[in-house]
Amino acid sequence: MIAFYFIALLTLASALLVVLHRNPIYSALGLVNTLFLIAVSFVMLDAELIAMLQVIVYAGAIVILFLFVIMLLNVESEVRSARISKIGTAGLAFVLLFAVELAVFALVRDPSGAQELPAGFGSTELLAETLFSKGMLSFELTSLLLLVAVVGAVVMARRKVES
Amino acid sequence: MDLLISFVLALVALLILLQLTVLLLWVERKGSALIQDRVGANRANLFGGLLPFNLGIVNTLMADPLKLFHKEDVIPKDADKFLHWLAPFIAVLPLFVTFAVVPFGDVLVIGDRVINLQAANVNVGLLFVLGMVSLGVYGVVIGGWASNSRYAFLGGVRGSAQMISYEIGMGLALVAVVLTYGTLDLQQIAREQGKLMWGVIPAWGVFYQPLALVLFFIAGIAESKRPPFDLPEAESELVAGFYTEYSGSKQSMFMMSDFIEVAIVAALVTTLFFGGWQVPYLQRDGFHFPGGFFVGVPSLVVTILQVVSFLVKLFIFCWLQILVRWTYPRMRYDQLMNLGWKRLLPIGLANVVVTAVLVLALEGFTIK
Amino acid sequence: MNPYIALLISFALCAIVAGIMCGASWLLGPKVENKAKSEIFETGNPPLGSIRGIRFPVKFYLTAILFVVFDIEVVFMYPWAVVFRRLGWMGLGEMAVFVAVLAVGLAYVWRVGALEWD
Amino acid sequence: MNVPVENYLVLAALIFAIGCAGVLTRRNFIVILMSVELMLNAVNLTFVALSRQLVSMDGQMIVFFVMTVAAAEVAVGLAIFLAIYSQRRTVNADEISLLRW
Repeated sequence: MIAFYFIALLTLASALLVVLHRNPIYSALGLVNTLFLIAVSFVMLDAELIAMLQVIVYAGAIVILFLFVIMLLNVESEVRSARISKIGTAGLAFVLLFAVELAVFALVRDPSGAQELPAGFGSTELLAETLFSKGMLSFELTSLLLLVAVVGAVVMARRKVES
Repeated sequence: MDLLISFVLALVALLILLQLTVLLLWVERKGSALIQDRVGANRANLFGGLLPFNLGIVNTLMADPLKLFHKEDVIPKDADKFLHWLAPFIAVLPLFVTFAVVPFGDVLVIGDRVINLQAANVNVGLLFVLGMVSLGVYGVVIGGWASNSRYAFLGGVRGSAQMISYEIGMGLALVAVVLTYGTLDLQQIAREQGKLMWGVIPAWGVFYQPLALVLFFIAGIAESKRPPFDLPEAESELVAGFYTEYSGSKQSMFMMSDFIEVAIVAALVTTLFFGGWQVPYLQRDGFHFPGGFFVGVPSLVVTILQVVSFLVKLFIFCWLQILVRWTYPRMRYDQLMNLGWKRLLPIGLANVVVTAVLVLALEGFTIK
Repeated sequence: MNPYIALLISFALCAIVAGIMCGASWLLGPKVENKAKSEIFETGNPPLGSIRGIRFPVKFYLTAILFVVFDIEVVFMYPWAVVFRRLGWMGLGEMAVFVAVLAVGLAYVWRVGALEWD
Repeated sequence: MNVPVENYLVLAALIFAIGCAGVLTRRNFIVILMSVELMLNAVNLTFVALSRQLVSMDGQMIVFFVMTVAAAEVAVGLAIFLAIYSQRRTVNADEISLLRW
């Protein structure tokens, strides 16, 4: 329980770093840290495979992509303007309300007794069998999504080369 | 008690790794001297060379780190101080931890307590290794960016693009290995290799997956940024690449991360393709030679033999990488990228598909 | 015992050792301020100044995109590889379709020359 | 180590709110995309937490797909951003108003 609060606090702190730091490189590092700590939470929730994939895919690939773009453009730190647009203010208020509501909802709800986990829950085998039976269609569609992403990204990025 | 045991195991894994890297530093110098017909490092000695024999190895092991640790830590004035500190730390930490999931022996039996000789018996160990290796890119990227130097920046960009390109080849080679053994647990994979093929040949991964071994070895060398793939730190072009602006112990961390990667590649090659800690024909109670000969060996001796076998194999593959380093000239960047994307990736994919079809076809006929 | 606790111990130990080793120079080494020393090293020429603002070719970004996509492909292969004996030919077929679609992507990228470096 | 599932849900809600706030207040396009990643991950966390609560692997399976979608989104999003940047020279999302009339 103490471990959970410790990790939760660290996660929130690094999430705040992402949003608050002016230098995008630090934001990216905060993001890596957040994702890594969420992976730790996954381990505590008996989802070891998902946790490792989280590290490989997010920390090892997606954030690297962010870092590449930051370095590719090599932009200066953003000059922070105090002005937040009206939509932004309204949105922020809404977000706060939403967070409070979710939190209250999650806490007030009767804690139904945690069910006994069957042996092997969260194991690679079980997950893979679910993924390749129930999730078959989504799995194939995923490949199409990735194909579209590759083609789209290459087309967009190469347009820059020619111009 | 359990905590104490896992602490000791973690310490042992870390010490194996550290000793090996420092030893490799010396072996690399002596090895290059051997290949280039020189004498090599022979100056560091105890008692001013009064002893009749050369203590060079011991002292090179001590002298190098001690010298580097006593150098001044220089941070360039325009550098981002925090990131400059973070980069060597983040380059080395995931690599240190990787060794925790590598099994260096079967089990140690003390009284009625059976200890698994592996710092952390994670059952998705192989993915853990991949994840940690992929985190290694951050050290390069951040180190290159934080120094605020052109050479470092170029080296960092080159290095990260190279590392991510070869990670895919590495991943595909490992998928084929997982297909063969059907598990991600490294200890389990090592145990599987204790079986025999046709009662004679040890069932090591190299006999099932020779192509995956080659792919993995190439990708591993490229991943560790050593020659012939050392473009990120090519001396003649980029001074020292992403760690140009580092000195003292922080620079030695980057140097060390190279050697740790060598050790990790060797450890994985050993574990996945050459039986890990397996000694041919040695079971837990003794040698079972083909033809029914049996030589009983006490359990403690078996464990020691296995650990020694692991270390010997580990060292052989480290040495092989050093040989490769001093044999091949550096590649051009386009050749490097071509090899990664146009050779390793398609061959790796084909290997996975062929393996899957073969396994299904053969096992379908023999077992069911 | 939970292996992840062992992993955590390992992590902590390694972090401490790595931290000490990184900080060794700062603790043990001399600290002599010197204007020339704190300049960046550009093979002896006066440094050209900050690198902020330097940009590099979009090629590297394309590589990173391709890496992300194919990394995901490899990641999907791991769970399949663990259970593919139980899934049998059906699972192989599923994976074959998946790989084939992505191979089209690879072929496209190859055709348009995004893999060419010069 | 039996942490009630509610705690994870609250944690996820907070991360989601932080990400949402980032999207609304930051100007830098790259940071906005990062905040979107935070939100997606918060959702992943709820999926995994509830998957354990309900003893069903479906939640974990969906996380797979969320990861893929996140990767595709980032790849295309950043490519679009690069194309815009080459013409507008800005990372400020407020100044990018191609679709606004």
